[in-house]
Amino acid sequence: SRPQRHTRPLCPAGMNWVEGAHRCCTQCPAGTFLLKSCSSHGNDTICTACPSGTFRAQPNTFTECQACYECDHQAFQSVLSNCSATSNVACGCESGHFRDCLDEHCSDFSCRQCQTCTGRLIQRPCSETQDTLCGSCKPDFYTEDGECRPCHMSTPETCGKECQRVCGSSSGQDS
Amino acid sequence: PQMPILQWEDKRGLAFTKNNLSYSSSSLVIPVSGDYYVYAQVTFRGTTESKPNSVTEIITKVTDSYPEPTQLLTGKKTLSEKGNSWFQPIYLGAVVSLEVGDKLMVNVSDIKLVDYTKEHRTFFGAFLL
Amino acid sequence: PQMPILQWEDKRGLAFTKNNLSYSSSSLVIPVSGDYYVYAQVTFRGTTESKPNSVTEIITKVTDSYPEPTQLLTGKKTLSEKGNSWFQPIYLGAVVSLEVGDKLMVNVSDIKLVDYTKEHRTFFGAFLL
Amino acid sequence: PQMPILQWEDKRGLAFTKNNLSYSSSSLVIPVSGDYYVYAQVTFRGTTESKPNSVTEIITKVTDSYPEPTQLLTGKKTLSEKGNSWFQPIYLGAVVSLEVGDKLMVNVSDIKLVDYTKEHRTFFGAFLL
Repeated sequence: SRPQRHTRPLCPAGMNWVEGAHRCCTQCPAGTFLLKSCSSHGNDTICTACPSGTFRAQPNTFTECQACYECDHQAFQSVLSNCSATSNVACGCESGHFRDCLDEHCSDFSCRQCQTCTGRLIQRPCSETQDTLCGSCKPDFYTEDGECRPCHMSTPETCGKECQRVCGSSSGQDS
Repeated sequence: PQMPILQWEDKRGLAFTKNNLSYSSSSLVIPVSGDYYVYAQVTFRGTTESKPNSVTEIITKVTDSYPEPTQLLTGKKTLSEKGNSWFQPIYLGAVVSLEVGDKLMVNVSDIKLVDYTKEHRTFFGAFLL
Repeated sequence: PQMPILQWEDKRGLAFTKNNLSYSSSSLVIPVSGDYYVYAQVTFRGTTESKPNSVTEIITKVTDSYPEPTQLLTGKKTLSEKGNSWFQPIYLGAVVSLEVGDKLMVNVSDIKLVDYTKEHRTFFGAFLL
Repeated sequence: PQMPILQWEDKRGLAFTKNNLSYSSSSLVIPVSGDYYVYAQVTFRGTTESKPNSVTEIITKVTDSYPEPTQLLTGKKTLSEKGNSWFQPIYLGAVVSLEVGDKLMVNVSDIKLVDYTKEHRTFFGAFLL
């Protein structure tokens, strides 16, 4: 005999097939869950609110709500939006920080401080998911072992190419 | 975006289904409501070139009447192997309450890294308590 | 000195207790003597700054009639991750003989390193055979 | 060539056998045909000098009616620990169909690396569903 495929009649929108009652029953709205299932002789679904710390984002006939996630303080995450009865917590980083994602899903990330590019031009500002990209030295700054230092009239060696403007004007005055 | 879903052998070799717990389109289908011990091991393996930062295995539940899957068990491991080839098994198992018609499946971070070559390295199952 | 004891959610989300197996002050309390399959997974995670040499998970039994806890199952793993964040799940499970009133708990080497953010990553349970 | 077979304590401490599931010459002997949840954890440990590329644990079945052992469950992990001493637990567990008289045993890649010092670190068992 052909294996009996488990066929279920399609229920109208907002209703689910309930095996026990052998009929379609109304779903519980988002933010609530099934306290008591509908029965075959008439009484309909009884729903109740999700307890705090849990949520249901969609209409359902579940017997429990999903536990909210928590933001990972060890990874310096901050709460973007609290868990509500209809939505999970949303975690992010405080301003001045970016998400250092572990993998492309970025379901796990740690918040790291954006670079400040002292003395450098900002090629790409810090964003939610990328650190600042620092460029070359700002005008009137010169590079010395990887650092950008401000040009000063007093230090002779800074009167190289990058610091011509500062040194140039001063030498003009001396002569 | 849900991670890729693994497909399974359900008849040959050590694999079997019974007591109406059936397998179809990558899922174990729950025949009767109750508490089940659900478990799965995935052995991830690769070479240094194909070594990601981490590997993840998730046992998920899908219900016809709800649009989103529910993550039941998750194993996530960062990799630090240096040699030219690496192996990383992740085992998960726990008791979960399931309803008739619920579907159980296994998601992985990267299907290409799953060792499917030997049935005793990657396996998935459930039994009613 | 005993390692820190984890606290658990026993009602909300996927968590539940039944058949008189109750949860109180961080412990599962055994309602009837017998052989139980006891299991727990702890996902440890941290950043490079907070990376210890090793992480340890222990399932422990405390009996009124004996002053010291008994270690039932232990998972100890040394860490060698290099990246700025690491993940290390440890799963333990076995059959143990327990008496009515025995308390089961989970100890960890460092509570700050336990991933408490998602219920499907760190879990604990037992069932009577 | 089969990997070395571990020997087990079956009476003292947390160890026990019952319901005719007996232990003899390194094997659990199956008393009645049926589906069993079989599990084992081996904690491997060593120093940097004694650190192999990988460690492997295999739960094997030997049947009188078949000359070669059948590998039921395998956990293989490459090692990348750097510190002077390392620990690596491997847990395996799944449901397998067994016949009366079948023998279950645990093979390991290197017996010298098995942590046998504490009974809660390395263990092996099975129960009939």
